[in-house]
Amino acid sequence: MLLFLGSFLATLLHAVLMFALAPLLAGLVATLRARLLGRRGPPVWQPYLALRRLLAKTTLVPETATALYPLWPFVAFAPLAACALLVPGFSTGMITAPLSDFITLIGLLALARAAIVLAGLETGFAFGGAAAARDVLFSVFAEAALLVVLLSFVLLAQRATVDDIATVFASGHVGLSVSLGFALAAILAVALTEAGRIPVDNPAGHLELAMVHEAMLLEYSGRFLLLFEYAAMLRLLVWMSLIGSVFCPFFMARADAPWTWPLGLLCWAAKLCSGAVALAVFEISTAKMRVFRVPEFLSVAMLLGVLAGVFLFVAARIGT
Amino acid sequence: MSLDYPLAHLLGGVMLLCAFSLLSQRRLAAMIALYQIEALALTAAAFWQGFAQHAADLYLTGLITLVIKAILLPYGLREIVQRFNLIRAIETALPVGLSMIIGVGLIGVAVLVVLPVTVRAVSLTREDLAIALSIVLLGFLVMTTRRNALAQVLGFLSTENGLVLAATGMPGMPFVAELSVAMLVLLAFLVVGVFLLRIREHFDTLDLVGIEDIERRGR
Amino acid sequence: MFGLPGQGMHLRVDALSLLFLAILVPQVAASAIAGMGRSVTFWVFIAGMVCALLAADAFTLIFGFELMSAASWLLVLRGDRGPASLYVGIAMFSAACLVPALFLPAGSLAFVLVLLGAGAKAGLAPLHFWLPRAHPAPPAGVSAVMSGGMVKVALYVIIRYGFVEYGAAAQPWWGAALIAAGAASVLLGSLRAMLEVELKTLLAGSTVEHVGLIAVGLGVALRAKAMGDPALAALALQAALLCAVAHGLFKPLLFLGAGAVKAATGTTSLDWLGGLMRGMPRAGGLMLVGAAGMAALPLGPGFAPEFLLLHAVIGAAGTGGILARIGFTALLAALGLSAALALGAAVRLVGIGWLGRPRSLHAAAAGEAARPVLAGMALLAACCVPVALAPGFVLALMRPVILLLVPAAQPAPLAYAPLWLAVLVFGPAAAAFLLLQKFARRGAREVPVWNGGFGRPPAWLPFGDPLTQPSATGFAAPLRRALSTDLLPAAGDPSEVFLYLPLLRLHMRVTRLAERIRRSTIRERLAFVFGALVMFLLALGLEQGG
Amino acid sequence: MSFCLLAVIVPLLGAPLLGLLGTAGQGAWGNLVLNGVIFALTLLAFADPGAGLIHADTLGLVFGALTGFVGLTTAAANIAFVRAGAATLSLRRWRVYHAMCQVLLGSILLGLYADNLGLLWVAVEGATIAGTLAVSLPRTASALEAAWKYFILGGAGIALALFGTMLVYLAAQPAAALGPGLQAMSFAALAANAGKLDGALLTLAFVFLLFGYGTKAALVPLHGWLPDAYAEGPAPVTTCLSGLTLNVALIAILRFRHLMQANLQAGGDALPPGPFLLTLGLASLLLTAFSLSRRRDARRFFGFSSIEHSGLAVFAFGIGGAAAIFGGILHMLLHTLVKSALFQALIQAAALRGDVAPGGFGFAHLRGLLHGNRWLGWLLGGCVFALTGLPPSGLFVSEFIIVSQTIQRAPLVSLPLGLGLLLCAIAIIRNIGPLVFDPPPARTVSAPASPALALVALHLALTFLAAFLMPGFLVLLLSQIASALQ
Repeated sequence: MLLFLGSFLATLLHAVLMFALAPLLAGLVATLRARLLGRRGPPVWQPYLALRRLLAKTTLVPETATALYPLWPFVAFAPLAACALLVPGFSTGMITAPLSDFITLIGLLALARAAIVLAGLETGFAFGGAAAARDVLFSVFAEAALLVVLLSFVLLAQRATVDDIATVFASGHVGLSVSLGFALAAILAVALTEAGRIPVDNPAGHLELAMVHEAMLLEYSGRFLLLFEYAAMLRLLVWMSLIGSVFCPFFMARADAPWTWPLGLLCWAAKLCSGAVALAVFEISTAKMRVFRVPEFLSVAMLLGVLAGVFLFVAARIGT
Repeated sequence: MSLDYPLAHLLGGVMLLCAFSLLSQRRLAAMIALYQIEALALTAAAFWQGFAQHAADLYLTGLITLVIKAILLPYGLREIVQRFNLIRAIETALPVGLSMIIGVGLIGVAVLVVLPVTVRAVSLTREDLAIALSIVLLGFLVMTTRRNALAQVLGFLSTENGLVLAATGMPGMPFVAELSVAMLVLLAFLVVGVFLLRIREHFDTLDLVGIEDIERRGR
Repeated sequence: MFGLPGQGMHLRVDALSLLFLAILVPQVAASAIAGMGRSVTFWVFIAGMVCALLAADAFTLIFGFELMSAASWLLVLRGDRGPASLYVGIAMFSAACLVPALFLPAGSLAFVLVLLGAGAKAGLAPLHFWLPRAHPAPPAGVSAVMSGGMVKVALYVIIRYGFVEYGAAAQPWWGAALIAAGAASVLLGSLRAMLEVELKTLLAGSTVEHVGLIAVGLGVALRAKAMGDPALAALALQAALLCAVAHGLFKPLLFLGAGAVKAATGTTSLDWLGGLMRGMPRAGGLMLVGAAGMAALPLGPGFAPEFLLLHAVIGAAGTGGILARIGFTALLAALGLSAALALGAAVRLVGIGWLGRPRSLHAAAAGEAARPVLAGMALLAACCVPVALAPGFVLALMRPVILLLVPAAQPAPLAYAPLWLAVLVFGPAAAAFLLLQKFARRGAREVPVWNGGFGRPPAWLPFGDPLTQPSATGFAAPLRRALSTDLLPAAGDPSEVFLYLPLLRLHMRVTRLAERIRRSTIRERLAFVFGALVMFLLALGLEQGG
Repeated sequence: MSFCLLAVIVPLLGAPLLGLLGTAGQGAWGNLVLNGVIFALTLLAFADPGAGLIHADTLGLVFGALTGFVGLTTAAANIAFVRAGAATLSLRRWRVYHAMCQVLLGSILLGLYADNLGLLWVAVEGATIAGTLAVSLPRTASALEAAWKYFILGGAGIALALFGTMLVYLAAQPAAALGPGLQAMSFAALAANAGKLDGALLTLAFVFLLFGYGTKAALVPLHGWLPDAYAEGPAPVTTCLSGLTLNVALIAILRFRHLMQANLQAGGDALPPGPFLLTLGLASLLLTAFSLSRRRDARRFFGFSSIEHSGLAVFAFGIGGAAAIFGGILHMLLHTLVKSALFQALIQAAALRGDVAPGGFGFAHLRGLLHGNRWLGWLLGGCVFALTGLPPSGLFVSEFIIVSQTIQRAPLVSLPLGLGLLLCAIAIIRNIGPLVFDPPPARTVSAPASPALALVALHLALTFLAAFLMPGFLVLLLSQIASALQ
C-alpha cells in the first residue's frame, strides 16, 4: 500500500511539473535563441504572459466552421497531455508506467497531429489546406523513421514500454554502441520534425507560405488558440523528456523511493536545460529547408534507423 | 489360285496410277477421263474379287460402279463442263511439281502405316489396303490443291473409289457397307449437281475465288 | 442429396469458420437494413459466402466461392458494366487456382496455388489491380459486404489451408512469401487510398492496405509456427484476426457512408464535396468513427490490431538471420509509412469531404442520409465500440480460434489498455474544459472567415471561390510528387502496368492469330484436316514401326 | 417391332409426308406432333431396347430420350420461328425444311440406337446430308458458301470414318469368335472380345474413326464447317438439332475409345487412346478460347462455344477412368440441355425483334432484351450464364468432376485445361452485359412473353436438377455406363 502511495505521489508531482514547466521551456529556448543572436530577447516567462493574454481575448468563430470547430483544440491537447503523463520525467516506475508503450505514444502523437490537420481543414481556407498537406507529407516519413528507431530500442532492451527501456538502459549493462548513436541521430531528426522546429518549420516565422504548424491555426482565436499553443509547448517538453529518459537515464529516481526524487529532479532539470541550449544552438546554426528536401532529410533518418537495426544484429553476433 | 493375287494387285496398281496422275492434270476434261479409267479399273477389281471370293454381292457392287461411276457420273460432269464452257486450264493452289512430291510422300506414309499393322493378316489384304489408303490420301491431296469446285469434287470421288477398292478387298464384308457406299455416290452426285447449278446462278463461274473472298471478308 | 452426384455436400462448423461468420453477421445486417435486403442476388451472394465458410469438402468450398463471385459479378454488372468482366475474370482465375490446389497432396505447390488463388480474390499484390476498380461499381451496401466480407472469405481460405490443412507440411518461406505479398499490398493500397479522388475507390484502396496488414500478420504467424515459436505465432495471429474483425466493421461503415453521400449529392468525387457535416451531421459523426478505425488512431477500433501487428513484426525481427533482420526492418518502415498514409487518407476523407466549405451546389444542399442507412451505420458503429475500448475481451473470445490454428500457443495478455488510456486522455481534457470555462472569457462571436485576407466571396459564389479552397487532389499533390513518381508510374498501378497490360497484349496477339485461322478458305481448312491426319499417321507409324 | 426401331422409322416416314404437303404453319404443327410421338417412343424404348442391328444400350437410350425431349422443345420454338419468318422462304423450301428436320432427327436416333458400325456410319452420313440441304435453303450467297463448306468438309470426314469402319472390320477378322459377316460389325460383340482383336490395326482404325467422327463432333482442326453452318440456314434445324448430332459423334468416339482401352487392358498391342483424345480436346478448347472474343453474330459465337464443350467432353474421355467418363457424359447431357435452351431463347429474341433470317442474330440487333421482354431477358441471360460454368449453373458440377479427375490422373495437362476454360468463360460472360442490360436499339417494340419461354425455363430447371439434385436411379445408371465404358 505504501509503495502505491509513493508512486501515486511521484506521478502527481510529475504531472504538476510537466504542465507547469512546458511554457517555461519554450520561453527558455526562445530567450536563448535571441541571446545567441545578440538580441536581448523576451523574458523567459513570456509564454505565460501570452497564455494569460489569450485567456482574456474573445473567441471569434468563422461563419463557415462546422459544429466540430470547438472540438479540435481539445482533441489536439488531450493526447499530448496523456503523453506528458506517460513519458517518464524525473523518475521511472510511475503508476502510468505499464501504459507507456512506445507504440501507444506514437499513436497519441498521431492523434494530436490528425486533430491539428483537421483544424486546418475545418474552415476550408487556402493556407490551412496547404499546411495540412505538408504536415501529412512530413508525418509519412517521420513515422516510418520512428518505428525503425523503436525497433532498435526494443531489440536492445527486450521491453516495449518507455519506462522499462529507460530502466534497462539505466542498469548500464547495455553500454555505448554504434547503433544507439544512429538511433539518436534518427530520433532527433524525427523530434525536430514533430515539434516543428527550424530545419522543418520556423516556429517564430510569420510568412504564411512558409508556415507548416502555425498556418493550420490561423482561423483559431481566444481560448481555443490557447489550447493549441499550450499543446505545442507540451509537445516540445514531451519530446525532450522522452529523448532524455531514453538516452541518458542515469540517476533517474524510482517512484516508490522518495529519497531518490531530489537527485532525479535535479537531473531532469539539467537534461532539460542542456536540451534547450542544444536546440537553441542548432536552430541558429541551420536555415529552414525547402519543403521537398524534408522527405530526403527524413529518409536519411530512416536509413540511419535501419542501419542501427543491422548493426545491432552484427554486434549481437560479435558481442555474445 | 496363283493368278488371284497378281491380278488384284495389278488392277489396284492401275487405280493408284490414275489417282497419282490426277494430281498433275491441269484440264478438267483430262481429269474426268482419268477418273473414268479409274472407275473402270475398280469395276474390274470388284468383279475379279467377286469371282475370287465367290461372293455374289461383289458382282452387284461392280455393276453399280460400272453404271454410276464409269458411265453416268463422267457424262454428267462433261455436261457441266460444256454448260460452263470450262475449256481453259484451272490454276492449282500448289505448283504441280511440289504436289507430286507430296503425293509420293503420302504413298510412303500409307505403306509405312499399313505394312507393320497387318503382319498377321493375309498378305493379299495387306497389299490391297496399302494401295487403297494411298488412293484415299491422294484423292485428299487433289481436293486440297485445286481451287476449282469441280476439281475438288473429282478429288473427293477419287478418294471414294479408294474406299470401294478397300471394301472389295475385305473378305466377307457384309452387304450393308456396299449399299451405303452406293448411296454415298448417288447422293453426292445429286447434291453436287444442285450446288453447281446454284453456284452458276450466283457466281457465273465455277471458280471458288468468289466463295473465297466471301470468307476473307469474314463475319 | 444436393451437390456432387452421389456424394452431395458436407458442411461443418469449427472455431475458425464461426469467427468468420461472426465477422459477416454485423455487416450483412447493416447493409440489409440499409436497403440491400430487397435484392435476391444480394442474399445469394451472402449464401455463397456462408457456404464457403462452412464447407467441409473441396466441392462445397469451390461451390460457395464461385457462387459468391457469380452473385457479386451480377451486382457489379448492374452497377457499372466497365469493370464487371475484369472482376469475374479474376474471380474465375482464383477458382482455377484453388481447384487444383485442393486435390494436390499437401505441400509447397499446393500452398502456392492456394496463395495465388485466394490472394487474387482477396486483393493481395500483385493481383490487386482489379479491387479499386470493381468494388466501387455496385451499390454501397454490396461494396460494403464485398470489401468487409468477401475479402475475408478469401483470407479464410488462406488461413484454413496455411495453418490447418497443410499445417504439418508448413515451411518458413511460405510465411515469407505471404509477408512479401502483404507488404506490397500495404504500400500500394495506402498509396492508392491517399491519392484517389473518388471516395469509394479510396476506400477500396484502403481495403487493399488492410488485406495487406492481415496478410503480414498471417505471414509472420506462419513463419513463426514453422520455426517453432508458438508465442510469436499466437501474437501475430491475434493481430491478423483482430484486424480482420475491426476492418469488417469500420470499412462497411465507411462504404455505407459513401453510399449516403452519393445518394445525397449524386457524386462521390471529393473535389465536388465539402462541408457535408452541415447537411449530414449524424452521417458525418458516424463517418468519424469509421475514419478513426481506418486511420488506426488510439481509442479507435483500428489501433489494437496495428498495435499487435507492430509488436509481432518487432518480435519477428529478432528471430532469423541477417536477411530476415533487414527484411523485417524494411517491413517496419513500410508499415510506419503506410500507417501515416492511412492517417493522411482518413484525414483527407473527413477534412476535404465533410469539413470546410461545400465545393458544389449539390454538396451545399445535401440533406441528411435516409433513416435505414443511418440505422445500418449506427449498428456498425455500435459494434466498433467493444473492439475499440475492450480489445482484450474480443481477443479472449478468439482464444479457441488461436488454439485451433497454433495448438501449442498461450496467447499473452494485451499490453494496450484503452480504458485506462481513455482516463489519461479525457482527464486532462475535462480539466482544461473546466479551467477554460472558469477563467477564459465566455461566448464566441461569429465573424466572416479571415482566409488570409481574401475579401468576402462574390454573391454568385455563396460558399466561397473554390480556387481559394484546398482540394482533394491538392491535398495529395505533395505526396504524389515526393513518393509516387517511382512507386506509382503515371499509367496507374504498377501491377497493372507490369502484369495486366502485357497479358492483355499477348491475348490480343493470339486472338489475331486465331482470327486468321477462322478466316481461312475451304481449301485451307481441308489442308488443316489433311495435315493433322498425316501427322497422326506418321506418329502412329513411327510409334508402331519403332 | 422394338420401340427403338419404331422411334427411327417414324421420323423417316414422316419426312416425305411433310416434304410433300401442307403450308409452313401446318408443317410446323406436323413437326410438333411427330416429335411428340418420337419423344414418347424414345421413353418407351427403355422398356424394350430391341435386338439385332438396332439394339440400344443404356447410353444410347439415355441420349435417345434427351434427343426426343430436345426435338419436342425445338419443334415448339419452331412454331414461333415459322410465324415470324414466314416470308423468308418459299412454300417448296418450307416443305424441304420440315422434311429435313425429320430426316435429321431420324438419323440422330438411328445413330444412337444402331449397334452395327455400318448403320452408325449411314446415320451420321444421313445427318450430314440433311444438314447440308437445310443450311443451303436461304437464297443468300453466304448460306450457299456455308453449305458448300459443310458438304466438302463433312464428306471428307465421312470418307475417313468409312475407311476406319472397314479397318475395324478387318481388325475383327482374325478373332476366332467373330469371323466374317455381321457379327464382326456389332459394338456389343466387338466390345465383348476386344482382347482378341488385332491391336495395331485397331489403332490405325481408331485414328481414321477419330478424324471421321471428330469432324462430325467439330473438334479442332476438323471444326471448319460448324461456325458457318450454325450461322446460316433456318435457326431451329441448323442450331438445336445439329447440336444433337454432336452427341452422336461424341458417343461413337467414346465407344471406339472403349474398344481400344479394352484391347489394351486385355494385353493386345493397341496404343492407349488417351493422348489422341487429349490432343484434339485441348486444341478445341484453346482455339475457341481465342476465337470467341471477336464474334458479332450470336449463332456463330455460340457455335464456337459448342466446339469448346465437345472438345471438353473428348478431353474428359481422353483422361479416362470411370469418374472422368461419368463427368464427360454428364457434361454432354447438361450442355445439350443448356445450348438448345439458349438457341430457342435466341430464336424467341430474334422473333421479338422481327428478323429471324440469318442476319437477324447479330449481337447489335439483340441488344438490351431486358427492356424488350423481362422474362426473355432474364432467361436468355440465365442460359448464357449457365454456359460459363459458374455455380448456379449445372455445368459447374461436370467441369468440377473433369478438372478434379485431370489433376489426379494427368496433373500437367490441367494447366492448359484451366487456361482454356477460364478464357472461354470470360469471353462468354462478357456478352451478358450488352445482351441483356444495355439500352435496346431504337424503335424496338416490347412484346408479351410467348408460351415457348416456359420450355426454356424448363430446360434450365432440368439442368440445375440433373446437376445438383441428380436422382438416385440416374446416378446409378450413369455410373454403370461409365464403369462399363472405362
